[in-house]
Amino acid sequence: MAILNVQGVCKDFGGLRALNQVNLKVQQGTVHAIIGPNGAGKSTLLNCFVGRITPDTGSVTFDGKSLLGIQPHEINQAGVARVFQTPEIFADLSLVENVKIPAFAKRDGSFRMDLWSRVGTHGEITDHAEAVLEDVGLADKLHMHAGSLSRGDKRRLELAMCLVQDPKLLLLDEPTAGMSRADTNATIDLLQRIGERGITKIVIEHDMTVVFTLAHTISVLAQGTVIAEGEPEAIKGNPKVQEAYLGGAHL
Amino acid sequence: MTIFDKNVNRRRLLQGGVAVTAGLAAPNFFIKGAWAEEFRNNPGSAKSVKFGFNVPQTGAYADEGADELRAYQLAVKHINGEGDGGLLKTMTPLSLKGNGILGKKLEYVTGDTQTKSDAARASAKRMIEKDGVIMFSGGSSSGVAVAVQSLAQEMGVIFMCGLTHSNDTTGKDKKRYGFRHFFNAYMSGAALGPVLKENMGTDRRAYHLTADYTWGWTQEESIKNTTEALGWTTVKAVRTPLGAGDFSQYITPVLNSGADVLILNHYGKDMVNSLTQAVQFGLRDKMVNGKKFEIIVPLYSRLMAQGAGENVKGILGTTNWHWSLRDAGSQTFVKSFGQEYGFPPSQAAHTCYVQALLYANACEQAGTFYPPEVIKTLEGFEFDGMGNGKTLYRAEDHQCFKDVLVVRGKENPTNQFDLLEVVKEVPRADVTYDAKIFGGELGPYKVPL
Amino acid sequence: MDAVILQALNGLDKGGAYALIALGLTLIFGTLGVVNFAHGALFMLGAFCAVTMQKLLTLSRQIEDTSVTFFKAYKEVPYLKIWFGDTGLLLIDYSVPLAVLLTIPVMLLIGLIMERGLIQYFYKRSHAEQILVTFGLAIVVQEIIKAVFGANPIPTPAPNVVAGSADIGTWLGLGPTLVYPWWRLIYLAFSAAIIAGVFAFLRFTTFGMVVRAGMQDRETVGLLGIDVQRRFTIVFGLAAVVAGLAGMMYTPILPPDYHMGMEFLVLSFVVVVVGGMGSLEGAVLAGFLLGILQSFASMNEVKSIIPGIDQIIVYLVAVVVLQVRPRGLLGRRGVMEG
Amino acid sequence: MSAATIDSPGNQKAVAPSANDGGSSRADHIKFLIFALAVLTMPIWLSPIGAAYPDLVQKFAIFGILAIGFNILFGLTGYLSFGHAAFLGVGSYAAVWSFKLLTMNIVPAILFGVLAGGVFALLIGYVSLRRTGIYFSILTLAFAQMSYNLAYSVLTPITNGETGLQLALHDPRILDGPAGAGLPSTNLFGMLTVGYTGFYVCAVMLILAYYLAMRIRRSPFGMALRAIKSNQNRMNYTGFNTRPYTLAAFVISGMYAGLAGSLMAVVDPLAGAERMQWTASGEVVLMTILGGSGTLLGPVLGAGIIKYFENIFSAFNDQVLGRIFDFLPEGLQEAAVVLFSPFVGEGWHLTLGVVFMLIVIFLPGGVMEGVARIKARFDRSRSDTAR
Repeated sequence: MAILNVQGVCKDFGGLRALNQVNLKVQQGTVHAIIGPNGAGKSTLLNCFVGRITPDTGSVTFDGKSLLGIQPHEINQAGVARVFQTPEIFADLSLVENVKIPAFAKRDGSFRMDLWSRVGTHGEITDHAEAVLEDVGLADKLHMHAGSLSRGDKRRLELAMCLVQDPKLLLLDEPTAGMSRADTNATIDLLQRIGERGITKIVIEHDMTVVFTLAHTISVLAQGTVIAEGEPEAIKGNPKVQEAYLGGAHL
Repeated sequence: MTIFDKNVNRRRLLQGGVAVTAGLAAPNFFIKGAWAEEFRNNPGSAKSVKFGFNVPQTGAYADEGADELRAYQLAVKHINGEGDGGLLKTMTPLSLKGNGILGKKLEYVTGDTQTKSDAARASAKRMIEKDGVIMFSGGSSSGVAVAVQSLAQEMGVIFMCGLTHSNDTTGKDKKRYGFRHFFNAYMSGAALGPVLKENMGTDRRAYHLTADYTWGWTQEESIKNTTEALGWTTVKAVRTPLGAGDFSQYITPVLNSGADVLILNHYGKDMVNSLTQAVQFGLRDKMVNGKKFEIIVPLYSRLMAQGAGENVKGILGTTNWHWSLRDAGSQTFVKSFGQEYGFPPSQAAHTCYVQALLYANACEQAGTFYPPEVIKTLEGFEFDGMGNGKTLYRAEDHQCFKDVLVVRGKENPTNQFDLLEVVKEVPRADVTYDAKIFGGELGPYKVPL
Repeated sequence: MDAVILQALNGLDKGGAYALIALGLTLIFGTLGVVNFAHGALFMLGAFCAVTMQKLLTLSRQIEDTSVTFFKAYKEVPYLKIWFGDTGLLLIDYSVPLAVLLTIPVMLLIGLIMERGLIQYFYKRSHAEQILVTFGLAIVVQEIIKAVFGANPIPTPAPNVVAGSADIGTWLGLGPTLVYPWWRLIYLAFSAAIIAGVFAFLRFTTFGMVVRAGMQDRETVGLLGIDVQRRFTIVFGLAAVVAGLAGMMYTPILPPDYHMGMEFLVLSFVVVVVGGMGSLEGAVLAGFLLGILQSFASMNEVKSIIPGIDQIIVYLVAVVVLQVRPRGLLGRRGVMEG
Repeated sequence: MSAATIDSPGNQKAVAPSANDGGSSRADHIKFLIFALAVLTMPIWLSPIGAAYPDLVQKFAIFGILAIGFNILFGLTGYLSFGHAAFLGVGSYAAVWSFKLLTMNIVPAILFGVLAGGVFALLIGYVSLRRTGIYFSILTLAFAQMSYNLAYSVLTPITNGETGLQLALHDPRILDGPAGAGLPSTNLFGMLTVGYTGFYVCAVMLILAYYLAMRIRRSPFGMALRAIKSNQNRMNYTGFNTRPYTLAAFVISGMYAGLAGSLMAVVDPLAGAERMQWTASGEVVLMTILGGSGTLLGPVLGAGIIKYFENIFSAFNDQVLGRIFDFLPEGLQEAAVVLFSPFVGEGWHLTLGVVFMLIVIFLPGGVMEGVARIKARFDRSRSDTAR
């Protein structure tokens, strides 16, 4: 069953066509990678899923509901979480607070005026947040300033912030960009481990090792259009992909 | 029906508060016996009494405030018998002996009104609550005077107004504990009337630019009443925002309005700017309706004359007092002030000096600092020898009635202080009015502590 | 008709002053990324350059006025008159325009000192902290001026030649009823010239090109091996000169006092924001727009419909513009929104 | 895991001071008690520096409340309002009108003041919060300036313009019945609230205001506000609708200002338009930054320092200076007076500006950062000697 269904999405930026009739179906419980050369429209497409950009035409339905024209926070409340290309975290807060905040959003909805209870008294939130931080390997840094983390740790923290919400769909925008080999491997491990929870994931990635290790399905985007889609092995051998992607070089 | 019991003894409550602190109070921060007697800040057997001088030290009127403070310091000297004695030599009737007040040495504290009601009241409260002043005085705007005057009534400490020109101060907002020596907008109008008739005739068309707040409105009203009584027409009265800076957008409509007189109901910086700009627009050299266009500034001050420079030349207005007056009182005051500071006093300095002296003299005459007695002594007090001729502190509204000066910006000044020339000293009788016309109530003599 | 033309001129005149201050503010903000709340103080310092020039030229031999005995009163005869006669008096008469000689070097120096001595340490600090430290500086500067020159406005008239009014009605063929003061026309021309000068400088000189590129993308320009920093320091100096000249030329219209900078500061910030943070064209456009609207809102015909509109027009326009155009008239996304 | 674990002191050490996520309930309450005690005893411990007279301690408490409220918006949520004084003014007007029309009892006056501040903030906040950063600041400034300009001029029938709204003998006061001679005094069910009693009313309100701010800070709501300050974009993608949060913070902060405004009227039944001017708003910003924005206590300290300057430093004249430097030999005494006089009396603005610059340059965290640094140094030297 497709949890995310993208039909005929187009988007122009001042006469420049960024997305052209994109169709995409993401199956429940799978890892779906979107690859393509720079400027192919990958991030624009992702932005259409979270309400940052509204497509000019086409439809995006998630879990049977349209995602178009609704606010980012409503999309999140519907079960879509996102990891950004450059980690977006609450730099002035501690790690555990960073994770508690999405946990509160999940539990209390998009607005609740609870200005009397102490954060610390919400035991289940605290437990959950700490457990997730442990999962991503940040258990020893619970009370550190998030802003002082390394880039890799920030990414892990952001992942924890998404995981704590137990989303139905997780969007990962280049989760290993700028990471060392060792960090990349650790991230792959982590993503594989959380894969066991059955969260559907969309991954945008340049690192083909990551893509071919994780993905069940791959869509290739070039010049705003999906030029190929299929299982990793099929994509690897697709000459159209090689042509578009690397100018004919072998993957 | 009264829901709340008003008969709670306020004094006892206050004493309770003081008791907490009095034990720890450092010297001169608390007059300990302050509330022990029957009126606030009773000096009792202390060797000295304190006045509070509350003047603008920051903001647009800081220079005027500085001049007021100089006058007060001089007054303190003279009351204490130091210096040349100043107006103690010319004032009649005089009770002061040049040994302080009722044998107590006079001291003073200062404060900054910032020309804001809140700041002025805060500063006055500090003087009353912390420094224990027996009287306070000063200020350079009517808003402040009215706000502070009502505080004086609440606290039961006499306030001698500084520079305030609004009719309200001794009209609808008059207070038993507030006294004004300075003249007001009504008197400006009454004094200007005959001079305007003489100089400009009875067939004139006037255009008012008025600062858009209470003082501006009362002055506009008073001048309008006077000029319309002369037979003038009022073409238009336009309100301008306080501190507009550039008044050009208000001045250009005057040019072709058919008016031949512009009346600027502005004060301070607004006055300097609007006059400068009006002259720049050629209004002073214009001919309209076959007559020379005239500008009138109903209230003049040295501050304004200096700020507007050449532009005041030939422009009519009124002042409370001017240093070039030749009577003995004025001469004596100019002499002591000039010798002390090296330049002549402004009208603000004069009124403040006189106010300090009048209060001190009333205490001496009453033989007590007890405010109701001092107030009764000042009410209806008639004196002379302090400039402006014979002067009456009218009992009904605490307004001084005395000669008012109509002045003109001097065409050929002989020295750097010679900015205004006196055109006419309008006698007291011509500017006196019925106290009832402005309404208001003075309130009680005795104020619960 | 006359009334409309006159009000338009009034508005352009006021707008010129707003635009000049806003232009400098935007230059500083665009290049250095600093919000300079002391910019009003620079305007005021420029005005006091004119005052200083006047005081220097009128340094006088003081002849005691013996008719006054209680204090020392003088008849002041300027040395320039003693030395050069009428030529000297002419020099004094021209003290405001002559003050250019003082204003440009002094303001440039003040600008450079300010940037090197204080502002450069605030590039990396938050905008709130930049606002606060420059605000503190503005208070200190104006209090120093108050201590030296007093709180009272100081008259600084324009030269006699241009003291009168120009007969623009005749020029335009509208009859002799339409006159406008020369000095205000000069101010208008002057502000237009300075604005044009600044734009030409940025467009046609290499220095200006580098600065403009730096305003777009500072890091890339830095990578080209160009010392952007030094140029930006000079830009700060230039912005100070522009503000100073605006203040100096304004003195015959508004006798300067120590507080005038603060009064212009709030308005010029409204102008900058309405124009759009970081947009030079926006600053100029909004300056003139607000000036003109302010003039027309003061017309009796308008005031009789909406009482008090002239009191609030500038702020009302700001609110409306920001509702319709979230980043001001010509602002860019993401600038000063955090 | 329970809250106690997070709040254990061992964990706290790892946190930089501003990332103060925990703060145990007990530690908070001890601090609160100390604060309450210090506030209530102000008339005693402030008297050696001459600041214990009723009007000034009242002002300390009132502006403390204002600054605490402002800090909820600025320190917690990160929105810099340049128009906060408008709510103070509105609160004052509402309270004085309550005194004029209803009763001299302060309870309705305070309620109306808070309500007026809140409603006004809701209106202005709804429009202004559609923008962020400096665009927000200018919108708040514009609204406040409009309020001030109108209150000073065309709204004079409501505000009494320049002179300020005052009590009059013939006010209806429908709940009080006819007045006796002279103006009635504000009271709390018969107990007059002037002088030190007035101060204790303000002090109790300050303590309550502080307590509420403390609760807000530690609550999920407060954490959300801090998160909005830190990264509003992330907040949106985390499932929070930030608009109601910022608006709630704005309204709460406006209600604090309304409370402060009504208390100004309680201790001194007068409301002037200058209270709404942008310089008054600027003063609140200065107070908060001076003391330390984002901290609980800082804004209160900042308010105290500025009010002390305004009232005490401005009153120093050469006479007073001479007395202070009495201990010096004659020549030196005069030199000291000459040296210091530009900075006091009419020069108190200069001192304020200089102090302010120094604080922003060297202690961006305000006085509270200074205290923290001294404490850190002290702790270090203590542990050094222990070794």
